[in-house]
Amino acid sequence: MATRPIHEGLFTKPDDPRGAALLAGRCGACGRHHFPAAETCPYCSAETGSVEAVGATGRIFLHTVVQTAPPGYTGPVPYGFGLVDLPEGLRVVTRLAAADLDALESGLRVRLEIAPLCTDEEGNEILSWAYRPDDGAA
Amino acid sequence: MATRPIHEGLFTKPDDPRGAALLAGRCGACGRHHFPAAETCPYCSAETGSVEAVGATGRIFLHTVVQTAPPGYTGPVPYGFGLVDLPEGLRVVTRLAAADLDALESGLRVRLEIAPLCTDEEGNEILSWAYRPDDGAA
Amino acid sequence: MSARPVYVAGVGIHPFGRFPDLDVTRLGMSAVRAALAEAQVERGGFQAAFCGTVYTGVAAGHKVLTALGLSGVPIVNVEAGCASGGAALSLGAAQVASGQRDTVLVFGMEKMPRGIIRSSFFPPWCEQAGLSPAPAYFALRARRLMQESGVTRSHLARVSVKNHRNGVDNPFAMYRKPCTEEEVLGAKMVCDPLTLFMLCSPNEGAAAVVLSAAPGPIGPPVRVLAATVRSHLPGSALGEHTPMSGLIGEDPPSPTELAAKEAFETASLGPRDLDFVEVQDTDSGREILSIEELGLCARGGGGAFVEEGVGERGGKLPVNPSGGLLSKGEPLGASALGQIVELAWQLRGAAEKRQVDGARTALAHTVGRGANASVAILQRG
Amino acid sequence: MSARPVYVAGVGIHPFGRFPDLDVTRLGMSAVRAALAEAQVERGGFQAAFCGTVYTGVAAGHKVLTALGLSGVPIVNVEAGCASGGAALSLGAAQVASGQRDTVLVFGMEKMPRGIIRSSFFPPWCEQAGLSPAPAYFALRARRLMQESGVTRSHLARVSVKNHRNGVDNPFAMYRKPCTEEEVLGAKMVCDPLTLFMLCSPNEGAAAVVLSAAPGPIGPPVRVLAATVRSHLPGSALGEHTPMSGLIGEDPPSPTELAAKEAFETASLGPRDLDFVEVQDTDSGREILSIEELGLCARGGGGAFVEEGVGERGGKLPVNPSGGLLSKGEPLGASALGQIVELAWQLRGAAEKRQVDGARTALAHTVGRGANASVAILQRG
Ligand SMILES: [Zn+2]
Ligand SMILES: [Zn+2]
Repeated sequence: MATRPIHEGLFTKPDDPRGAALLAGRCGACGRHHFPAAETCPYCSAETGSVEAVGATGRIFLHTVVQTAPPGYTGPVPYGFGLVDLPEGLRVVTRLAAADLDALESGLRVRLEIAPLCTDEEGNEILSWAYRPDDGAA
Repeated sequence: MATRPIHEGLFTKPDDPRGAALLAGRCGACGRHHFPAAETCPYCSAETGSVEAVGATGRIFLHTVVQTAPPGYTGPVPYGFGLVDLPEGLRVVTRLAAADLDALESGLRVRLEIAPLCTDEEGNEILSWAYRPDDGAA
Repeated sequence: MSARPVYVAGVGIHPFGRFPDLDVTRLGMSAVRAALAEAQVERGGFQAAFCGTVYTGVAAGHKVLTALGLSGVPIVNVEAGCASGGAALSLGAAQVASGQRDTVLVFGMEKMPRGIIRSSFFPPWCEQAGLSPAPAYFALRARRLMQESGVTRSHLARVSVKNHRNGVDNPFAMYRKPCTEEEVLGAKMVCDPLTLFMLCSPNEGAAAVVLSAAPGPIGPPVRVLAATVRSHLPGSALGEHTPMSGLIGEDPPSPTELAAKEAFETASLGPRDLDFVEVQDTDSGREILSIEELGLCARGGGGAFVEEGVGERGGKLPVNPSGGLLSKGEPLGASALGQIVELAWQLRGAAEKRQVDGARTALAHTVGRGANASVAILQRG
Repeated sequence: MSARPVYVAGVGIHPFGRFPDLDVTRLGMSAVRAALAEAQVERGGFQAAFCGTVYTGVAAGHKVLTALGLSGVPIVNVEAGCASGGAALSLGAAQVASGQRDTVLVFGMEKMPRGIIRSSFFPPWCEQAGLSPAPAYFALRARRLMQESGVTRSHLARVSVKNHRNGVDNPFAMYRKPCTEEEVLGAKMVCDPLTLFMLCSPNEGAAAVVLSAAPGPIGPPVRVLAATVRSHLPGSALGEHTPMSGLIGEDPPSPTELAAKEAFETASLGPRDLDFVEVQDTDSGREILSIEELGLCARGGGGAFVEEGVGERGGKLPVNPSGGLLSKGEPLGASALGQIVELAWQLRGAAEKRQVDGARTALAHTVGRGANASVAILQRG
């Protein structure tokens, strides 16, 4: 029983000194961020980019609640879903975790959480990310 | 364990007084045959057709031998495959059955055979058709 | 380019719904046969065919024309998500306008499984991470309208009530029962604020259009003034193409805005010249967003548009008098051409109980994966 | 129609082969990037894009241009079986010729699983009945050539030997090892008379072409004189569309004959004006049949054509100097455009070891499910 990320290169590993963060691409030409990181900048087509750790915290821009598991998803339902604005100038599509999904609202401060979402056929724990209302502790 | 045809409307049933035959469409406008029978004539687009029993016998136009089962096919391999010219003026794509597949040749007289090809998940026998070298008996 | 006029010489439709006994080829055959009959066109009477479809598989359009004995011409299958039919129309219309062909057959069809569309769009990890459900993206857009356009839950429900009421009179629609605002709001919540009655069903159906440089035999003549398709620009995380990120505060023009601008310019018309519209209403919020993006009201004016009943049958600018996708359901490759069929009948004055009085100019609009949007403007005369 | 000239302003290719670490979007990106670089075209420099693909799924071309930051223009995915790339080329070329667009990006890509292609073409009962294997249909056509065109097993083998030898010099081909006639004849029999070495492998790859009303920056200029696509006529049980029946003695013109006739007429050229050709060689027999159907020799003259070595490199009319599909493999949506890339390089004199001396005019040809055939004629100058 191992633990593995849902996909390589999306977020920092548990022992990363930068802490929990998303791994965004940053274009060497236009300076804009994109997520997930890609070799080619989706804004200006430049291929000189770097990867930066972003989004330890953010604020909810828009949210909803998914009531039924979509095809391929085996995590818990219902679950929160939305767009979170990151301080680095980036807006990301993300799952939203909360003890009370009804408490989600636009503008709410949230914190990145990297945690097991489900298990695969071999019983491995699959790590994914979500944003959760920030209780102020850090 | 029942017996069922591989598809409806392709060939006569075992108790059909017309004997073993393919069920071809015949156009009411241009008079041409097509197989399998369809509501619309593929030659002239007319929709006034009838179904006729054809091809109790025929002659091989072209043939080959399939060595490996293609996807979806669970009958015996190798098996003969080819085009048979029917006396009604029609040429059909068909499986060719023979004790000796090497004996197949163009011009050879063949006879229609409707026989079990495989079984489905529930164990039902699936009837399909083939042409087999005609030994002269009838 | 001095373009020739492009006429809709004939249209045909297979009802949208569920037809377990008919394969997708049969659906397509039915619509094509009807359109060719209206246009009085047979084999030899059209020089190219375009077939819009998403999930039908290889040689989809070829199978239809083969079965009808109508093959031989160039046949091309066209895919642009839910705008596939619109893309096919734009290609066909351009070939007639440029003089490359005199008559072109454009058709579309689809046979979707029940439930949430399992799109081949997302990589498996996105599905596993819970980031793929289309209704969730629709819900975010609806919520944004609630924040920025004065749209209320009641408005969202009223769009659904309107379209279902319109669909009652459409014999080609899947749902033909009226519903009340209370029923819409009380239906199962799919993704807040969208309830089950605010979302369209992917289903089955086909539609076909014969385009020609000359008017068809059934009058009055109807012309295609413009047929455009455009894809998204980078920058927004809330476009139909659902990238995983975008930039805060940067909202580039959407595919719909790009396609509409090009269509209005080509047609030398503006939103005020329209007598009615058929727009993408995959969900109630999408209809309101479509209205804003097409310039049928001011940005941010979506709530007021619904409140004032502008889009009601008998309103100043009827929206989806056919019942829209909410009552017809959405057979992806066919839906855009189903709109064109409706436009042609309305502009001929032949839409029976659905008729928009005196309709002379109308617009059709779809949005789909890619992201794509298609816009067509048709006019009588 | 007074058509404008259509230039190949730039071409690019991703090698054909097996690339387990690259998804199909990456393959497409690589080819598109290369073609745009050759043409020195960036975002804003092309007004439409066509993407040929068969099995990639929804919004295939959109994903490529989205990832490259190049979306915004109309993007349409085009499917016509193995002629998909040819169909995309014909649509793009027509838009440039008619003046609708100045510059159009045309690309194609595919990522096929190993082994026999499980086509979505056949209904399940046909597969269950054993009537679906493509190599069996190919074998029947090869056998017909043996009966009617003086083609021998040795001729079939020699086509394979020639193409594999040509492929040795093609860095974009999958198989780059020469083989002998004995090896080809002694390879595993797939469907008599076709052995494993006489059949091409479906594989992975991408190719891209920038079409423009003006010559590209890399000279000498190369023009598309014609790019046609046609579907089959009813009547033959041995066409690529594999209907289950046909009429004895009625052999209507094949899609290839229809597409070639139209292309030669459009280009005001004939077979004698060609310096080399790239033709569909899904199997060795198909290459010989293509030669006959394209009018490169008399009907029934296929055996003599091979016997006399006409199609050898250095022969009177080199056939598949790239190595053809037999050495390149066949990524369905990309294969026709891979031919165009080869033609462009050859006509510029930039084909390195594969160069056909002094090549000025060439033809490319594909055949695919539907049935479809595409023919393109390109010329330097
Ligand atoms: Zn950039
Ligand atoms: Zn007929």
